[in-house]
Amino acid sequence: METIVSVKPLLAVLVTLFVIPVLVSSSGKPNARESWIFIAGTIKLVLILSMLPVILEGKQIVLTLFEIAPGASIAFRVDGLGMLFAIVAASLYIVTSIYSIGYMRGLNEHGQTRFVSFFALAISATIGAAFSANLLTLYLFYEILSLATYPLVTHHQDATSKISGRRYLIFILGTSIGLVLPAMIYCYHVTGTLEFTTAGIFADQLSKPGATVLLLMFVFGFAKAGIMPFHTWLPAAMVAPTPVSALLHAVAVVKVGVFSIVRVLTGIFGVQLLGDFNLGVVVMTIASVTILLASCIALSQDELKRRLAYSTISQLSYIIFGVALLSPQGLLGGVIHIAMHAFGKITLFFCAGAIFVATGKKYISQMSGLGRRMPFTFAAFFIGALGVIGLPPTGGFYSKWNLILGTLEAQQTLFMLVLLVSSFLNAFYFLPIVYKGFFGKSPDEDDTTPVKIKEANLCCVIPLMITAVISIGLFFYPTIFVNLIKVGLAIK
Amino acid sequence: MDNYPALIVVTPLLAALLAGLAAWIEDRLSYPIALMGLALSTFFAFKVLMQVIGSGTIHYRMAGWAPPMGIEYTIDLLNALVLLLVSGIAFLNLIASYPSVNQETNDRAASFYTIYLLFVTGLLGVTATGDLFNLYVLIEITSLTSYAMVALGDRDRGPIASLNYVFIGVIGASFYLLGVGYLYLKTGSLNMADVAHILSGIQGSSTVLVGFILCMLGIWIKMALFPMHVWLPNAYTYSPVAFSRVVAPLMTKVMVYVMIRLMVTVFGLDYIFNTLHLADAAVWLATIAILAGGVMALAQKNLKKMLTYIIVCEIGYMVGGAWMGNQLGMTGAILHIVNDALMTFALFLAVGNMVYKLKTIDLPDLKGLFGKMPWTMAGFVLAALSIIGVPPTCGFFSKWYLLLGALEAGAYHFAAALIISSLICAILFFKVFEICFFESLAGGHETAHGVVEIEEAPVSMLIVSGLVSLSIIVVGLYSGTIVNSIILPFLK
Amino acid sequence: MKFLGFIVVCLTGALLLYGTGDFSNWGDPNSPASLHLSNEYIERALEETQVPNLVTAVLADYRGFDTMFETAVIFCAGLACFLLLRDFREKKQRFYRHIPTGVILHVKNSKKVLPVGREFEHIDKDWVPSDLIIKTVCRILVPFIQIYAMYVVAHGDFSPGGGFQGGVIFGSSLILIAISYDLKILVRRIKEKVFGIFAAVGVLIYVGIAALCMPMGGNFLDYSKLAPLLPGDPHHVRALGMLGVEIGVGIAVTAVMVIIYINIVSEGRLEEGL
Amino acid sequence: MTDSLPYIVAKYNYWLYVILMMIGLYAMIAKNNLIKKLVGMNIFQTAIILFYVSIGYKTDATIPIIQNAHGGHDAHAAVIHAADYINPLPHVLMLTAIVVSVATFGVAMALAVRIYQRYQTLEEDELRMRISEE
Repeated sequence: METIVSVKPLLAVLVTLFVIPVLVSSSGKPNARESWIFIAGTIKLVLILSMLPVILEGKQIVLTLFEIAPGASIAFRVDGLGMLFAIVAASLYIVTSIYSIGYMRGLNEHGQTRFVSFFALAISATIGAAFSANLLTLYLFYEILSLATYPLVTHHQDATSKISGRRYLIFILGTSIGLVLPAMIYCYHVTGTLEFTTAGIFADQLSKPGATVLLLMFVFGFAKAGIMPFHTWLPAAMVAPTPVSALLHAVAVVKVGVFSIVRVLTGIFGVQLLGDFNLGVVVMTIASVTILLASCIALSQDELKRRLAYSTISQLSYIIFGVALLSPQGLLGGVIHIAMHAFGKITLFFCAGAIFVATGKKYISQMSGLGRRMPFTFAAFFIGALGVIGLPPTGGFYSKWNLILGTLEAQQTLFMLVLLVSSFLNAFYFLPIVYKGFFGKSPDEDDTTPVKIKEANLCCVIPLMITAVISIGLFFYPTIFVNLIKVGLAIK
Repeated sequence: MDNYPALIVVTPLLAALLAGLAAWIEDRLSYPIALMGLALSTFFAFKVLMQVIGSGTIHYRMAGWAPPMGIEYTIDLLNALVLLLVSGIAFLNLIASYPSVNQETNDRAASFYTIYLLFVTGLLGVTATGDLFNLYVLIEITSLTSYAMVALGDRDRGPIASLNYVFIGVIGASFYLLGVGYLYLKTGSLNMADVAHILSGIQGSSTVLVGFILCMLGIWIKMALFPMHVWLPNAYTYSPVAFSRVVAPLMTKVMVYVMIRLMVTVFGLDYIFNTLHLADAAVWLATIAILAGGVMALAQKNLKKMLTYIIVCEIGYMVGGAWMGNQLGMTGAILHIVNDALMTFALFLAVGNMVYKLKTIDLPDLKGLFGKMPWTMAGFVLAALSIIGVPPTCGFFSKWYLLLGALEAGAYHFAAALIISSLICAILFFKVFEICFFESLAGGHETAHGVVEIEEAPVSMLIVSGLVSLSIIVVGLYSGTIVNSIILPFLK
Repeated sequence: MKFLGFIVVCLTGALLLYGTGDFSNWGDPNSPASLHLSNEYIERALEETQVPNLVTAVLADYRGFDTMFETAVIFCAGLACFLLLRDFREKKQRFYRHIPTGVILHVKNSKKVLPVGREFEHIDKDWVPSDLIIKTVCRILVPFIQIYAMYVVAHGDFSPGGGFQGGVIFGSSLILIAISYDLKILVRRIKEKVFGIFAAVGVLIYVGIAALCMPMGGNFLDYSKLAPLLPGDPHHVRALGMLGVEIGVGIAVTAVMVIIYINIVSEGRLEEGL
Repeated sequence: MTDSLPYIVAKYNYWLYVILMMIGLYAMIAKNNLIKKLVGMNIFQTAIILFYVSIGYKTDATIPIIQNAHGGHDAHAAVIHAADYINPLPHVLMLTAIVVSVATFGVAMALAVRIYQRYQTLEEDELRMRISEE
């Protein structure tokens, strides 16, 4: 494979890192601060997009920074998969930063400079993880991301967020140190390399039980992916301000977890080895359990953000499920779900936040009739919900379609049922919200002193419209992402 | 000038005497003299390191006598590295210490600097010397100065802690002296290289075995390996903060260096691992030390004391690595000498800043510290992450080598202890962070939106703290270079 | 604790005894320790250094570097004792003795100061009148002790002795003054500050001589390079260098002995002690 | 027993030093009074000195001061037999060790004085009680 050495991936990672001192120094001037964020985000996206043509030609961009030990370096390699993830994260970062202006100012939150600084750090780490050339670099950025998110999750600095933050750390840091680190060191010990390669790094050093244990350590260790039983941090982390939940806990953080698992499955073990040991089924079973259970729990949640969180948990497992199918269609469907779910779910979170900013309401039971007051928000919510359920005309349909095809291709009919049942569950827990929102009894009708509820401010509404539109657009034009995946995973 | 090796050690000694004398004339003179002495020493150490990397081991004959008869300084890659580390840290700490020394021991500042310099002289001499008995004399200088320093700290507990330290320290040093006596009895020589040469012919002797055990026991007591650690926590906690900042990172590390020097240069790895069968026991001891240190740290209520138990824990890392019996473990141990010195130094610098402002640092005193001392806390967090072992801080990379070494040697218990101690450290430090981060708002909500008053430590302390914290990352990223250009050539 | 201590001690003893199993017999002239370095020193030291006392030759020349740090240890001990104990606080109560009558006055009000001189004498609580016989005997003894001490320092090259021994003897003569008379008399004769300076200067003489060899083109401590600076036979230059450092050691040891003594016996207040 | 007797006799100095050292070590670990511990420490260090000096001894040899050396340049003319003089090196080492032990003892005494000033006791258990009371 042809590779090009370029400093661009490094710049793309660093640009939001270097803007942090600027942000801190302009902490007294919110407008200047936010324009800096916007500028940095745009430069980042432009840098990433400038690499796109090269990647689509099937080349890779590489950059080795530090050689730690033979076969273990801190290095970047941009391939199709990483590119896909980076584009999604970087573009949504811009949208989210606009949204968070509206959200944070709308609620008059404290410590906004700290918030945006750690946000920038988190997005740097996300892009770094996307461009990692090997497991060591990936682990590095994974850990940075974990730590950068902690002050965001606990932003309110109250008792609830303290408990949530504690749970977040125990699960994320605990698993990454306790499971991933030993597994990674073991891989390096056995093979002497951690480089991602399509064939996998193992020749025949692993026995089947050994491989299974190692695989499970990775799958559960990357707890950001929310595989049960290591999922409980995600609902807890919903105490964070909504932009955090939206970008980090629907896109960046959780997807880094999933992305890491995908990398390990395809780059460390290799499809071949997984197929030989029949490990795909193991992972698929775990993922299926998570999909179904999380969907059921989501049904019972009344707080909107928590319901979204459980929905995220189940959707994340779709991706892992798809990859674990090990068939080209499954891989395609799984990986493209990273993008499709991202746009759908972020729309939903934006809507939840917008409702909270406008009305202060967090619980679904309070939201009936709101749709008539906030038509744009609820329309976007509807589109987002369609995307997550996987119905046309949204991008979510495309990924689900491919996933189902993948199960057929891999002749796993039983698992196809999982997908279908889960889709029904998704519909059950999303559509009633929309229905009640538009057609339910409005709260101000039985209130003696009606409060006029309007849409949230423009900075909140515009981003959710944008993501909703993109979500629909992806139904019609998924080609770039599809091509990236095909290039990245060398399918067909 | 070829006298650099001697000058590294002699300059601080001269400066100590001059600083002491200058105090009789004018108290304020002693600080610049001390600073100058250490700056020169650091410069010489740097020169020597470059020289050694460039042209190999330096042999410096004291008084011009050839080695077995006279005392020789043998400076190879390992001690050149440690020399630079010791002098550099001592120098930086002296810069940062000026305000704390004035605060804590104002009327005795000149004597403080004199003893401080003598202590550093001792450490440097221990590192540079190639003579077994000279090593003992210099160990005694470091010990004697530390006894005095510890007693100078806390008025009530200092003398008791110090006297306990005296008793255990004397036992340790005497064991070492006895060990040297046993070796002398069999070899008739005191020069390390000469002794090593003669020992290779009489490996079966029980006297040599006992000599070896005695030397190791003595050094272990001095470095506070677990069951022999009892003196350390009290001694370091109750000493003046300006001194604990230099003794905590350096004393134990230099003793680890001595252990490695004895193992590699005097007895030879072949003798230790192939003739004796003590390696397993030592690794188990290290494993227990790691776990015990971590658990005891959990029980502490005072930040400084908690950190001292972490030192006990870290000692286990290095002893275990050195006794692993393979190159990776030894590499990890040597790398960890550098890394642990840096991160402990950074931690204690932050603690010094806190003590300077808060006077007492029991955990509840730290409330709201992130708001009050953001820069100090930034340094503290970075150092803490390094102790936990989060990449790209240097602590991760030495842990990486240690884990690899443990896997190669099949010492799974040690690997497990490393992982568990990482988790324990994570709990420990996040417990501290939580107090510093959350409880700022205990007073009420006014502070939430108001500006928290920043009460930072003096700039000189902050600059040093920042510099060292940055070096934690830089050294981490360049650990590959350190390993390839210094440690591996040394081990070959 | 006692039982644990007993076990630890027994284990250590057993370990040490196990090690002796392989020792050569005591006094065996052919044991390794008596052959290798020992013979070289005995056979070459006189020729190389012109110092017949081999212990001094090895101490101050071959292993002079050790001895330098040893002196630093001494200095450090003195400094540590001073730092730990010296108490500069104002006394809360004072005692005066009216010399003509021997009446002792106890002044509790610290502001009131009596004229100390012919009439009154400053004393402290533990004051005991000194004994005439002891005082006189000691007064005669002290100069002899001091001369002997200097002899021991200066003659260390040829006979048993040297800086440490001489310094200790000299120090003990001063301590004898403090015991037989009064601590205050010693401190009044020789100021505390002087002892401090002497302690540092003693070590500085050693380090200075050693360091001086470097600009003269030799290694650290290489006395032979000092030949241009010293009078007399160049063969003796090493012996002279040794004498120089021994004097330094003597001064430092003397001063430190006194510092340790006066601080410990009076708990740092430099009044009457013991 | 009769077999091992010559074995013990031949090395009795070393046995004595071990016993002395055990006494000192025991006092340091087990005694309650700090001054007794200090005395134990001194015994312990003295034992080591005995050990080293024993190493240096040679039967039928004298102290390591070359005799008839006052002749200055003629000194090298006289042949020096190594077997005539005992080993000077252990003596040098022990001179250092003595100095170190004196220095340590001085500092330890100073510490004990400080502790007594503060707590009015030198018994360890009482000290522990005083500390926990505060």
